[in-house]
Amino acid sequence: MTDLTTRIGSLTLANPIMPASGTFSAELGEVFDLSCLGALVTKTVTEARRGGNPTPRVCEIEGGMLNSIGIPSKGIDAFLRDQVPLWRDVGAPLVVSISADTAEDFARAAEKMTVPGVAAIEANISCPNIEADGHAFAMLPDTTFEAIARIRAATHLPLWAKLSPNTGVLREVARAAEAAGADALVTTNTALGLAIDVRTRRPKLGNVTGGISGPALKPLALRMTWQAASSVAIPVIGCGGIATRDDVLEFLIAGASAVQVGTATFRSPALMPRLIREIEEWCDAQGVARLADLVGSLAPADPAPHDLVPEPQS
Amino acid sequence: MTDLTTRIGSLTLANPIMPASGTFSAELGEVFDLSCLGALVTKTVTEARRGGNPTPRVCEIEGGMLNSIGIPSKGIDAFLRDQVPLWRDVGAPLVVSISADTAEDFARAAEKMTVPGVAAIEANISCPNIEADGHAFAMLPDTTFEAIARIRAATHLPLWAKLSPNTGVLREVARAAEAAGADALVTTNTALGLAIDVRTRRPKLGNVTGGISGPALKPLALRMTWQAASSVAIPVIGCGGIATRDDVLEFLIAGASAVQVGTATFRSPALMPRLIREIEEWCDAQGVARLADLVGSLAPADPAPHDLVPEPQS
Amino acid sequence: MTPKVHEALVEVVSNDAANADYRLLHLAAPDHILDCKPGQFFQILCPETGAERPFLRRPMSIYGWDRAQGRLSFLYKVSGAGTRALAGLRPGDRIDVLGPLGRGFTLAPDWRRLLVLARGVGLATLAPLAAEAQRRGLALTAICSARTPELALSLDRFRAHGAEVRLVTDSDGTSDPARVRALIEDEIAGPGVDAVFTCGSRRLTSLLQEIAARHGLPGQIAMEQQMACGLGMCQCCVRPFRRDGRIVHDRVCREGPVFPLAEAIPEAAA
Amino acid sequence: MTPKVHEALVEVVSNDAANADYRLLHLAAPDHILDCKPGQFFQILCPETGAERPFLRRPMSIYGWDRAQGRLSFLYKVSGAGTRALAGLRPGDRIDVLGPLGRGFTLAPDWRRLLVLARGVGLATLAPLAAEAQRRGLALTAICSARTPELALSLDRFRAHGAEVRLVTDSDGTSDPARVRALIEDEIAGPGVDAVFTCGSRRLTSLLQEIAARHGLPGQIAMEQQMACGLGMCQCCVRPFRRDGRIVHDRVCREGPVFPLAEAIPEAAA
Ligand SMILES: Cc1cc2nc3c(=O)[nH]c(=O)nc-3n(C[C@H](O)[C@H](O)[C@H](O)COP(=O)(O)OP(=O)(O)OC[C@H]3O[C@@H](n4cnc5c(N)ncnc54)[C@H](O)[C@@H]3O)c2cc1C
Ligand SMILES: Cc1cc2nc3c(=O)[nH]c(=O)nc-3n(C[C@H](O)[C@H](O)[C@H](O)COP(=O)(O)OP(=O)(O)OC[C@H]3O[C@@H](n4cnc5c(N)ncnc54)[C@H](O)[C@@H]3O)c2cc1C
Ligand SMILES: Cc1cc2nc3c(=O)[nH]c(=O)nc-3n(C[C@H](O)[C@H](O)[C@H](O)COP(=O)(O)O)c2cc1C
Ligand SMILES: Cc1cc2nc3c(=O)[nH]c(=O)nc-3n(C[C@H](O)[C@H](O)[C@H](O)COP(=O)(O)O)c2cc1C
Ligand code: FES
Ligand code: FES
Repeated sequence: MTDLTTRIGSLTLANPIMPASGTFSAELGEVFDLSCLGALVTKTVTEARRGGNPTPRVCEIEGGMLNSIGIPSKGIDAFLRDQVPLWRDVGAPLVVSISADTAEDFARAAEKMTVPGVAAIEANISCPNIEADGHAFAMLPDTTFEAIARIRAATHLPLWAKLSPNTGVLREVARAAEAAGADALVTTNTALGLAIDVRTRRPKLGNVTGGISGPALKPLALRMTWQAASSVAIPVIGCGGIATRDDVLEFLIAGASAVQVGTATFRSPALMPRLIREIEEWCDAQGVARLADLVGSLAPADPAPHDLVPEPQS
Repeated sequence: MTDLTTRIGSLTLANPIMPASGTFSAELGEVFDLSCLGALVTKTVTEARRGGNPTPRVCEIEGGMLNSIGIPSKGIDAFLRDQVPLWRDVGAPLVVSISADTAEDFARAAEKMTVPGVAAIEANISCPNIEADGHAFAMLPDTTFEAIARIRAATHLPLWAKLSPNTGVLREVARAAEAAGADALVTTNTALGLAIDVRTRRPKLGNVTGGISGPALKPLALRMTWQAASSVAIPVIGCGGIATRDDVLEFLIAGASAVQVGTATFRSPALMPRLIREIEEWCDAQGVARLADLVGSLAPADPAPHDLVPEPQS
Repeated sequence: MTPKVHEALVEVVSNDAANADYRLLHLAAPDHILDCKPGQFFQILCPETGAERPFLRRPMSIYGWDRAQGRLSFLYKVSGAGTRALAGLRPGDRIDVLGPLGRGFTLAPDWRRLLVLARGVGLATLAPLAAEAQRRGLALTAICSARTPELALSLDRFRAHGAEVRLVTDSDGTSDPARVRALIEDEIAGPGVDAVFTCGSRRLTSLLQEIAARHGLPGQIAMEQQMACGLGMCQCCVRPFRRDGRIVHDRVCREGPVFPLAEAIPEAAA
Repeated sequence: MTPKVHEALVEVVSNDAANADYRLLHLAAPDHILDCKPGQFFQILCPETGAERPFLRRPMSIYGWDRAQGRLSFLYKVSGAGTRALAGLRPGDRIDVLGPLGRGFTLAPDWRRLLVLARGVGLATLAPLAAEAQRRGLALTAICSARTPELALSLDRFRAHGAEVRLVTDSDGTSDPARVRALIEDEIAGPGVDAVFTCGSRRLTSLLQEIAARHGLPGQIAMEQQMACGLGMCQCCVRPFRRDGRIVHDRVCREGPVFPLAEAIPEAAA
């Protein structure tokens, strides 16, 4: 039997499957027993109460969806009071996603969240839906460094930095997060997209643009996972469009030590436990002794012998 | 009958439909009469002969494909000799796409291409497949400015700058291209992606990563078209995942003055003339007198009355 | 929490046109997904066809269910990608449904006479109330509004469950607010009404809110909103409600789809 | 250029298993897409099914065509997304095909005796040569290689067109290079051979290249490569060839799929 455990810094997860922030809540426990998951990742919480974006907040695209939920939040105090105790019984490690407008606020939020029952903090420095035009800390290395360094100083909990696919400098951002003390990276959040209702000539979302998620995002997120994993020494957690066993394997092979499943849960709420089973079966069948042997096992491309000769076709 | 003509700087196109560079060649004339197109855009040409990337050069993804063709080219001299005369009879304006490794080489290529029969130059400053890790001039405003300014000085032909979806600073890049003298922008080239064959654990492409195109790219390209059009005064040409009449309309409404159709032609080679017909029929039915009335006609989002109240849900 | 919402692959028994706009889908359903309440819904994974690739599930009110026979039914209006895909289902095909979901209608033990006011697809949502009323021995009057008599749905369903049906239509001018108001006031003044029920149509909601408030009648309303998860996880389906003097945002899939009538904020005209 | 390649929506006449691995697809095709040559191919838009969403068209060699009857046939091996989707086609379904495409086999006027060496799906590509040879009154010997006799395809097709068939199989040990070499040499030494034809299998290509070179025989080979457009536009389907002492890259869809045997560079073992 394959050893499915995976190490994310000082944290050891029973298996590599966990939900993506914002696509998961306790209600999923009505569909399956959540204790089977490698970890539990909450919807992003902000320190103060805040509303979300105007509706409509979701629409379909080819192979996926756009969302502009924003970060509606009841605030950290309500979270600590109502949510943290609720998760204690489930067993799987609780990862709390936080967001803030400044590095300082991020630090304060992290400090507040540093309580028994919280296993790690995921810093959502990449939400494209709260800042105008998709701007976020994770767009640039220096703002990433600042936010992560401030959070690092404020908590001893394992710290995950969730990166953005909207940046043109992913490797630099990844290295900045590592240098600032992140224990792991999550690649990635949603990519900023737009959809228009041709009949009304209005944007399909109340917030105009929204984040692309689902299978349409996968090749981009997989490329970024591979780039991040080959740029830093800390573990990378893959996220983006994962919906099948082979999707999970692609991310692991590209260098992810674990993966997050988001949008696919909306189509198949019982998907995560099925993926755990299927990954285990596949590893057994392939004789993979430890999941860790798969991580980053990407082989070089296998070019046909003469294809490297740089000659134009006739 | 709707006036389908559209102005791209000093050039007036009979209609807004043209092929995207690299997805079109004279062979398509075996499927339909190419003279119906708004313009003809060639595969990118480089000054010197060069080979392309190792095979496999394409693979499927959900809702699209990855390509890592690279820019195999027989060189500008062969192009001027063999290709330019060939297109003279077709009638539609010939737009020549060029690429180079330095701004200086770009300028020399543009100068050489400034010959009768060439109606405009499209500067492919955004190919993700020729530089390691997807780097390209269009990733940053300053490199964009330099390349476009040098080309501008070297030719009097209308100059289109083809932008990249891989940048995190699209508006700044768009403004840099405008400031450097571009007559139009094309948004966008392919986004860099990765796909892995789980069985062999190898990348599916010989060049490891490749460019995402097809419907999976559409929401990203549409967002960038809208951002570019609202950042500059010069016309923007939309490109990315266009496969239906409504796709064309979305780009026009978002601010594109014309569109390029790429990958969709691989699935439906006769698509472009069909789109011209369907756009004309739609405009007639909707009472749109001039195509230009559609361009940039995006209405504001229509939030439900109380949705703007920033209150958290219970 | 013990699992109680189930994803099930169920077989299509029939899928026929109910009238020019609507179709009725009967499914052979396993017992464990049939513990339903009127007003609840399922999230249906509409099939991918050559022409349609609906990505998100579509919420559909439970139109009927029968545990003894293992039947589950939906009434839908063919409008966009998802419902066009549903329209192509043939007996023997299978589809994936998730449910039952949401909070349905609640009936207070002391209510004796119910009044339902519905139009369009809302009739699908409200029809199961008639069966429940009959089971509990309550009287129910259904005022059913439609463009034309041919487009009125579920009249037989209501009648079969002992409801009194009043059909009002645009074509004969009986559906305008003044006439409908008179009908309702007659009902209240005459046999009497203990509670009112409606769906999300703006005009009917405003009308019924006003009448119910004036008479101090309790009311319930079934609302709609775009959904992604249907389970309460994604926060996309919120709507504003008036509660305790302020505006709150509730999730239609979780706190709803049935809400207290007095709290509803009718949608702006499209 | 006058249009000569056509996209057509054609009806499935039958789609049955030819053996455990292969299926035979017969289509009712309009005359304007039936001006075909042996060795040419079509780009097939495989249907989207619930399970499979093949995005790119799939190149398929023309296995047979009949202008009088309006028939077009393909022989395919069920392996990935596209062919799994094809396997689900039922009579009466419609699919979109684009073609005919590429350069097929050419027969010099002075050739009298042809030798075909084929294995696997290559038999589908080479089978139409037998009909063409018969039409021109040429003799044709087909050495057909397969894992087992049951998996050998098209033997009847070859025989029906008057070809001499030699079956060699892995299961009885007759398909190893030495034995096949002996068969070919016998054919050359005996009745004589004017030209040889094969498909892209590495082992057979190397073998036949060597024999043809030694005897100064002309040869042709059908190659495969990933395709996107199939028309010559995208440059994805290039392969390297030896020509005039250097390596050139040709498009399999345009300059091929049939190339001079001597120019081919056999694929590296997978
Ligand atoms: C609780 C609830 C119960 C419903 N019950 C029924 C029913 O019994 N019969 C029925 O025909 N329809 C019902 N609807 C609406 C239904 O979910 C579909 O949205 C509608 O049928 C149109 O879907 P489509 O795929 O054909 O249209 P599309 O245009 O393809 O829909 C695009 C997207 O918009 C969403 N959408 C469109 N209209 C609505 C709407 N009115 N409410 C919420 N989301 C919408 C769709 O779900 C989808 O995500 C219900 C909606 C809700 C929220
Ligand atoms: C000129 C030509 C003629 C062909 N004729 C036949 C035929 O008559 N019968 C038949 O069964 N197959 C034929 N093939 C291979 C066929 O095109 C399919 O690629 C193969 O059947 C597998 O497709 P799939 O969708 O099932 O597999 P998938 O794994 O889904 O294919 C994934 C991608 O790889 C490509 N691919 C996979 N294998 C090959 C291959 N060997 N050559 C080129 N591309 C490949 C597919 O086209 C697709 O783009 C031919 C290929 C070429 C180039
Ligand atoms: C409805 C929705 C809400 C989301 N909310 C958050 C959030 O609050 N915080 C966050 O970091 N990511 C959020 N995300 C992004 C996801 O966590 C994930 O990064 C992204 O959706 C890509 O993964 P997927 O394709 O598997 O969904 C949200 C995504 C969706 C679809
Ligand atoms: C096979 C292929 C080759 C391409 N070659 C080029 C090229 O040479 N130059 C260029 O500017 N863009 C090239 N592109 C990008 C397209 O022009 C276009 O920007 C992109 O594919 C997005 O549009 P689409 O989704 O409609 O294909 C290529 C795209 C494909 C699929
Ligand atoms: S649909 Fe996801 S919370 Fe209601
Ligand atoms: S498949 Fe496009 S050039 Fe051959």
